[in-house]
Amino acid sequence: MDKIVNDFSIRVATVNGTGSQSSNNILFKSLFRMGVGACGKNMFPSNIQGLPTWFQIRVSPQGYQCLRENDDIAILMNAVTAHDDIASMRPGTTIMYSSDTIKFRDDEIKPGMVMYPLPVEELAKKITNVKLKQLLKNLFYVGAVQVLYGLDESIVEGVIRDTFKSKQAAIDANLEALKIGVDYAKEHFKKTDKFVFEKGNVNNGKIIMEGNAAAALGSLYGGCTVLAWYPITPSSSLAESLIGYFEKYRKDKDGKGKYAAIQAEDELSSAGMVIGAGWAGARSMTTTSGPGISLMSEFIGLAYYAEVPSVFMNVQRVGPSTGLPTRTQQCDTLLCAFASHGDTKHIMLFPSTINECFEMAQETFNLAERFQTPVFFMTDLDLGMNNWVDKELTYTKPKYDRGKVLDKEGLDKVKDWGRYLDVDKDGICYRTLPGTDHPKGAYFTRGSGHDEYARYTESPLAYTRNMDRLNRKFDTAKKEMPKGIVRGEAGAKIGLIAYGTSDHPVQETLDRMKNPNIKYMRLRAFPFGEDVEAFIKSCDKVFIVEQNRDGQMRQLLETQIRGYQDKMDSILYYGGFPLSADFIERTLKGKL
Amino acid sequence: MDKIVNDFSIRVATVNGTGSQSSNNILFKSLFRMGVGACGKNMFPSNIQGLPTWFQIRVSPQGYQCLRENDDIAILMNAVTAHDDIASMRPGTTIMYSSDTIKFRDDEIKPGMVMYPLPVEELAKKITNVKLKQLLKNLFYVGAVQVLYGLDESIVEGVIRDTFKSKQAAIDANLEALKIGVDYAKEHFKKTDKFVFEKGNVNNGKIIMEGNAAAALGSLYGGCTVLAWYPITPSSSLAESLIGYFEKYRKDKDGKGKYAAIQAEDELSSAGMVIGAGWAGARSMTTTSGPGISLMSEFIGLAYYAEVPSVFMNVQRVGPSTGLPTRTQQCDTLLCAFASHGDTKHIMLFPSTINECFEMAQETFNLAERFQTPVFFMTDLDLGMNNWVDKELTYTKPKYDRGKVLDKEGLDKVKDWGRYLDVDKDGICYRTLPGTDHPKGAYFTRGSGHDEYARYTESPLAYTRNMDRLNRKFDTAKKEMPKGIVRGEAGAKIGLIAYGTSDHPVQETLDRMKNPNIKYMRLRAFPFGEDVEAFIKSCDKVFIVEQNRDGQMRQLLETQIRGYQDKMDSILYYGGFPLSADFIERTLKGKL
Amino acid sequence: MSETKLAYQKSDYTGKPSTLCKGCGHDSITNAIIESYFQLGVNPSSVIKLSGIGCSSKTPTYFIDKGHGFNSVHGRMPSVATGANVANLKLPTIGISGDGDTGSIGLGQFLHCARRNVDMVYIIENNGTYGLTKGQFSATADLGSKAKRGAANPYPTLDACALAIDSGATFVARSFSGDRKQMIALMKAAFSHKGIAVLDIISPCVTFNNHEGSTKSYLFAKENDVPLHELNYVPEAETIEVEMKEGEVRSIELHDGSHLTLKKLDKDYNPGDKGEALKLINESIASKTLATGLLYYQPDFPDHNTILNICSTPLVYLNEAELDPGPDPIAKLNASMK
Amino acid sequence: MSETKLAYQKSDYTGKPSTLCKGCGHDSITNAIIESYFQLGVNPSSVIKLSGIGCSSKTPTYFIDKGHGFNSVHGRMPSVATGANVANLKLPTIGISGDGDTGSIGLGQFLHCARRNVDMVYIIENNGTYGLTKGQFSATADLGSKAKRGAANPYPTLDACALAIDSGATFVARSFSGDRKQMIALMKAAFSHKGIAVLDIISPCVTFNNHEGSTKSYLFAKENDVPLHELNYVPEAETIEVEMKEGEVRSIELHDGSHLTLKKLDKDYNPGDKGEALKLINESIASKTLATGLLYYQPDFPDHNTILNICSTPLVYLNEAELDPGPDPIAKLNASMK
Ligand SMILES: Cc1ncc(C[n+]2csc(CCOP(=O)(O)OP(=O)(O)O)c2C)c(N)n1
Ligand SMILES: Cc1ncc(C[n+]2csc(CCOP(=O)(O)OP(=O)(O)O)c2C)c(N)n1
Ligand code: SF4
Ligand code: SF4
Ligand SMILES: [Mg+2]
Ligand SMILES: [Mg+2]
Repeated sequence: MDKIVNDFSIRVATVNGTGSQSSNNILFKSLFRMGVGACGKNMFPSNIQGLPTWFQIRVSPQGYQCLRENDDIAILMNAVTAHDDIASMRPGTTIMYSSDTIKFRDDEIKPGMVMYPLPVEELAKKITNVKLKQLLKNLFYVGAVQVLYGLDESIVEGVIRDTFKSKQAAIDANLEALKIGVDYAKEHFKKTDKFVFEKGNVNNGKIIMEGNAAAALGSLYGGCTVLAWYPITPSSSLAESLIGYFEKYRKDKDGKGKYAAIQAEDELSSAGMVIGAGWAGARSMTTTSGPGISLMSEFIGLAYYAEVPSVFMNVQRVGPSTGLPTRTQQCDTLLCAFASHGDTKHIMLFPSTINECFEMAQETFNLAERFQTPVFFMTDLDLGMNNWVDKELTYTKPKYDRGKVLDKEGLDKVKDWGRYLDVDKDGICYRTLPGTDHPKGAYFTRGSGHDEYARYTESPLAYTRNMDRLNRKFDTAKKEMPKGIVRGEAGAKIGLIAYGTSDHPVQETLDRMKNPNIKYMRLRAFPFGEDVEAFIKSCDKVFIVEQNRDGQMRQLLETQIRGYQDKMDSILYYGGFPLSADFIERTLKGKL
Repeated sequence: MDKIVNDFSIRVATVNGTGSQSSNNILFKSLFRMGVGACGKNMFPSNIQGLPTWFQIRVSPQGYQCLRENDDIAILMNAVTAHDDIASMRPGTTIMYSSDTIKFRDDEIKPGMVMYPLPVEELAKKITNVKLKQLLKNLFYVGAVQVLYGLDESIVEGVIRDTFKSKQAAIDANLEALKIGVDYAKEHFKKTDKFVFEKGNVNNGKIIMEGNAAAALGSLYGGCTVLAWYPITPSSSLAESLIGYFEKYRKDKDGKGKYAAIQAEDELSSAGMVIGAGWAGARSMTTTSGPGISLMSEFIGLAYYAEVPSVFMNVQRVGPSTGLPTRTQQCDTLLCAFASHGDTKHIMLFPSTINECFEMAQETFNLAERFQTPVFFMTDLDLGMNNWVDKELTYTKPKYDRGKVLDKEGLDKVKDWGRYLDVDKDGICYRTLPGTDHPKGAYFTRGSGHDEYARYTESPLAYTRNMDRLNRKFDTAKKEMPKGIVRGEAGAKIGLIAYGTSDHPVQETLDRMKNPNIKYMRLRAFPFGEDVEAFIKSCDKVFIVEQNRDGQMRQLLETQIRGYQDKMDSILYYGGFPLSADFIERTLKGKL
Repeated sequence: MSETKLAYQKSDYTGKPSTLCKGCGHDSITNAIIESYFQLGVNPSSVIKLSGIGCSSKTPTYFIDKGHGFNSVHGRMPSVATGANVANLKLPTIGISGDGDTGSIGLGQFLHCARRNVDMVYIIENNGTYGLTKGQFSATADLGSKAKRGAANPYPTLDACALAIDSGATFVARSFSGDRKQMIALMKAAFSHKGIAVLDIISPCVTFNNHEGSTKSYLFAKENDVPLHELNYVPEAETIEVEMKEGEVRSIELHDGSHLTLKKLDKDYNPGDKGEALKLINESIASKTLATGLLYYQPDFPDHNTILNICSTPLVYLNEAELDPGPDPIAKLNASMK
Repeated sequence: MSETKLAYQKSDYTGKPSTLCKGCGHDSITNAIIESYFQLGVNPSSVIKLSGIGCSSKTPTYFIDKGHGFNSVHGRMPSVATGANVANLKLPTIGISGDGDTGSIGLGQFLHCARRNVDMVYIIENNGTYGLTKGQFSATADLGSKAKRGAANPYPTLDACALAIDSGATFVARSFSGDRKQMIALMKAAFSHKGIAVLDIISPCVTFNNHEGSTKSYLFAKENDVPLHELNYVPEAETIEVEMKEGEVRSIELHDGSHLTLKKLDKDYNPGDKGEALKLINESIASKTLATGLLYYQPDFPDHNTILNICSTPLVYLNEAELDPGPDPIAKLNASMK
């Protein structure tokens, strides 16, 4: 029989709150340590206990960090979804299932399907730790997978030991349960499918990390000292990770914190705190998701107009409204570009990888202080909450760009200081920090009309000058944003554009299509630099791949880089699952 | 000497809170009653007492409802601004001023300026009502204008009588003060400038009204029963007028209200109330301005996604942030088109005149209920708070379109009712009102994922179907929006596009330029109908005239009617004063 | 809310199956709601159920399927309920919220809703934590209690009852999700009250319990050496039930082994005095003994619809004939604006 | 806030000329603020002044030009102040708000700021109305008082002091803008308090006065038959000044002829008891006699920066050397994530 080695997909269907996440992580980590190119994604419900949840693992020689549309192996532990799950599996696939809670009718089983019934409840009786039975049952399928597809026994055991560290009771209980699964599979399952894991070496120098943790670490290294946040999925773990890092790495010798982390009463308040702290001179940030940005809109306009450095990390989820809070989308692109009433425009960064989460988070604070304005760090649930395999993080000695700040000595040197005087003609003015002990150090910050000297005014001329200068500042920002990353031949005439998590399936699409006439730019920031225009210009046709319904980035490109609209088209997926190369390839081919 | 009859501009500079508004209204109303084509605009500060304020009156044979950039006569009563004011006046203009508080240096007085010094403080001593002296002083310049430019004495007196109705003491005091001004002018002023008022008949069948009052009246006739609002300039008077109309015209025979008017604690709350009431089945609305829309953003997304009829009247002011709260702009076009996170799009109406405020306000409720979605009534400070001369309002027997609502009987008839089932394939589904006494009448409304039967779901397919249907609904709306109003020859190749208050100066520009190659479409709604595309298509070049910095309507046109971007250009004014034909003509000529 | 008893079955008041954790206090409250409506014989189709966002706010799905429900946005149920209530003053209105929903993000709306005396029952399913977002402190968390992450809450607790009384609520009671009898008694009284009836019901979160004394939080999991930072496993717990007499003080063991001390108000407690009620509440916070029962009651203040003087026909059912002021006002206005 | 007396002039504490109405109570408060800072000798450059939106919120422009000011957005000053205060715990922080700003739109933030015990002085310039938007009722308007339009306020008043006490504020006082001596005494105490000091100062709006008893509102204008709906004329009014002794009850005539009854707290009043303070406030609302003075004081509860355990160097001045955790943590993390 043919073998399919390290190139297939597994779906594990369970009930949330039953502890399957722990088993799934053991499975995933074991593959990682075996050097298998693995990608794991969680599809979980907006619920604490009792609703369906899926974990998908895809292995590929290239280690792609995105899924296939179809799975090859389904491990069905949830009786509620089992029938839908099997219906979505193709003929010839493998079905392992909890055979004492799930009974399939004959007509549900498609031709060529390999069935592995696992009597989970029966086996559970063998578990000695009665209290944790519900949890430990999930180890059975790990054991079965180990036997059927070839997980390295000692690696799995090592992963379990590392997971539970010094908690010997937990280690023992898990190993016992694993063994029950292993033993059962050895005795009862005959391997008739083609899928196998084999040890490889694609994970050398790599780590497994969630984007939210990486962004939190970046914020730590970026010099963030004030975090104000309000819990909301999928951003909470970013704040919580940062608090963890703060507690660990940001205490002074007396055990006092060189940071402030405040859980605010809502998003309006966290935005206010960030702006208050930014105004006072701290590197401050908040973490939130779509509903939070909506609520922060008024404050964002204040920060834009009064020019207060402030960092907003938006871990996007499916909108509108509460939408699908535990699913992923890139649906706040337009909102964040123009958040708040009146004429406003905001800087955005779009990380795609764990390393970029780490590095761009640092850069976010530099940009916020350099341009004295809100900066949006635009990530999403997929990047933020899934476990990604990426290269190790690298340390660079931080050098903060605190922007144009005049201290006491600085003030002594300048003759005529006005908070909003455009001395350098780049639209960026000099500020002072509250408390600066100098007779001309103070100025008054307001969201209402102000002149170059921060005085209240309703003069149309002063207002217009100020608004024009803000535009000039944005133009300056254009030149200093991270450039797009281009792949493909310069002479290619078909362009793809994507950003954030869409990058991974686009890369895979390109690998597959091997079409020399297709090139690709991954956007990393807004405002768009000249490189973006040059890229678009050089194409006959440009497809913007996005995870939203309305082609928001396409709209933004059209209005901000005018003149190329006729070339632009969209490839849109917005179902809330991570985007796949299958979808992009199919859609793109349909359009070519 | 040449006369300039009924075609010039007057600026009255005073201090706010001193009662000048009353005098200015007397002046304006007198001109109106004389049949002079008059336009009056207030430039007032965000303050209650003591800051500069200006009232500008322009008279023109055509009765244009917009200003010139330059004034011909300045009445300067405010010593603080007098020097700036005179500096902005051209040679040959007329300056009347409070001569015992203002002293001009010789070099301030330009060649040909006609100076009328009015010793206001001195004359004030003659006022018998000592307590109201400060207020009554303002009648002096009215008296002087009467003498110098020919206000009809009996008309002025009539206006004063009508203004103070049965309050004889006030009438007497005002007439006394007026006479002091008249007498002084007769005795001391020699008319040497060319400007005169002459009676005309351009105001037959016309009225003077504020847009906010007209919109309020429209809301009354539109069947609004629930108003929830939070005070904010320039929208407060819309709510307050509506409350006035409610109290007068909406009581049942027991004196109980057939309405509910709630002053909420903030804009989030007023949005919530509107949505709660709309969900329950009432025609409900809120009034606000930019900051309020920002705060309502989360709720707007809920109303979009859960499909709750709701009316948001946005009386726009200068943003971003607090901006210039008492100045006018059209700066929330993009915000309202896409308010809230996730993929959202909203219906907007753009009234331009008093009559349209009245009529469109009525239509707003029909659209909200027909499309079960938020509808934005987009007006601005200029339209809302200034006194406009327009034709009389006309009554049409209301016929509310309550949209697709199933009552008890309706439910009996349908076999399979699902709240979000697209039975008619137009994207609009049938709803029931809470309390419908029928076993299958109830459904559950939520901002999270739902299927056709309003059941909670996280299914990507159900989610996508729903989002696509919402798009379909928006497409249906396209066909039913008020069409644009076109002026000019079909064959003309240069197009102007404007909306809201920009219409008036654009119309004047066209009158002046008399260029047969220019035509004009006034937009009245978003989403844009096919007529808008046809108009753009027929032009070689299209200029979108707007009162904001970023060309927001142009951006919206570009992304919503794709393919014509290369033709599109902007004419932008955003200083916060009402837009003038002078500005448009100059800018347009510079671009042609 | 003067429905006469009709021939409704208990099943007319049930909803969809709960998707909350097994043993969650919120489910006990749901059951008490069902029983109370049933005992009062309220027409289920007339009930409107509103909520914000949170585990607690999901519960309107779990009762009275026959009534319309609205799961709105986080912390803003009060305004949505207020709007619905004025639009149709005939519909018995129940709002369900959590302590995060009401005490954190929704505090302003809650208190203003109390001040307006909106004719509704406002239930706070108070577990001192954000259940749905996995166990952060809410504003009602007790000073010193420990959260999932193990950090002690450094802020004083916000007492929803005290604040509601301060703000003008006319019926304010506290109960415990384990005391079914008291809940039902209070709910029936609340449903019959004209004006806002605030019920703050202590409702332990079995998964992220952070209540007073819960220094032993996650005891169960800890004992078994499950790593705390990966608490994706939720043990199934039993529902807590107690029955208390008036005046009784009882300490109740929660799922995590911590204790909650309750004191049922004496029979002769007079709920008519604001100052006294506030004093009692503050004493009860200081002594860590939660007083349960009807804390404050003021039946005479007009409810919101009465304050607004709304006509008896629900606004939603007024038609053109009833709403159209006709041509006259326009004619008069036209004449006056010259 | 432990500045030692320095050789500052009174003029070091002044600001731009006020643009408020003549006689506005807010200006009297401004003057008291200037005097208090001067008497304490606080370094004017160190003071940060924050506010929301409203006539009251404009006042930070009118004092201490030498300190940084931030006129933020409506109702959200508390969060901005909280952020600034943690970022630089060395700066004496004063927040100025109005009753609309604090009691209506900002109620949630206000109470959460109180709960956090942010180290700041929080002044509410309370006129029971929205001055800047021309006289609508605010949430602190008295039940039954009349507004510009003549309608009576049908909602009970929200008492900012009671709510602040219930939310955890550690210094809560009430005063009257006409009582300069009391204001200065309370302000000086407030500036010296570590934690939040809430000062609710009754500050009559001479233009849109809606206070209790102001059924005679606009008396002045009415007498003279000025049409009420066009009140664009603001008569210049005299500033009200009174001086009261402890325990004294006095009725003060406001600009519109209405009366405000004040009672200065007795010398032996003990502000240490929450329950008592709340009782007193509620009695004072019921008897329409506003008690002024220090209502509640709890000096021992830690302020927000202490709660957060923030280091003594202001966070804003920490540099790379102090903030960079160095390469080790990354190396360790890399190793652990395999
Ligand atoms: C605007 C907004 N912010 C944050 C969230 C995330 N969120 C969902 S539920 C919740 C807290 C719920 O706590 P509580 O009201 O106490 O309900 P419980 O789950 O404890 O019953 C939060 C913060 C949200 N849905 N919307
Ligand atoms: C978000 C928002 N909503 C509404 C307003 C309009 N507004 C400005 S000041 C104000 C009320 C001010 O009342 P208060 O705080 O009592 O101050 P006062 O003027 O009475 O001193 C309002 C509603 C605003 N600026 N921002
Ligand atoms: S997490 Fe807590 S509050 Fe939420 S359902 Fe589970 S037990 Fe209940
Ligand atoms: S309107 Fe009232 S609050 Fe505002 S400045 Fe005038 S007197 Fe003061
Ligand atoms: Mg809770
Ligand atoms: Mg006020």
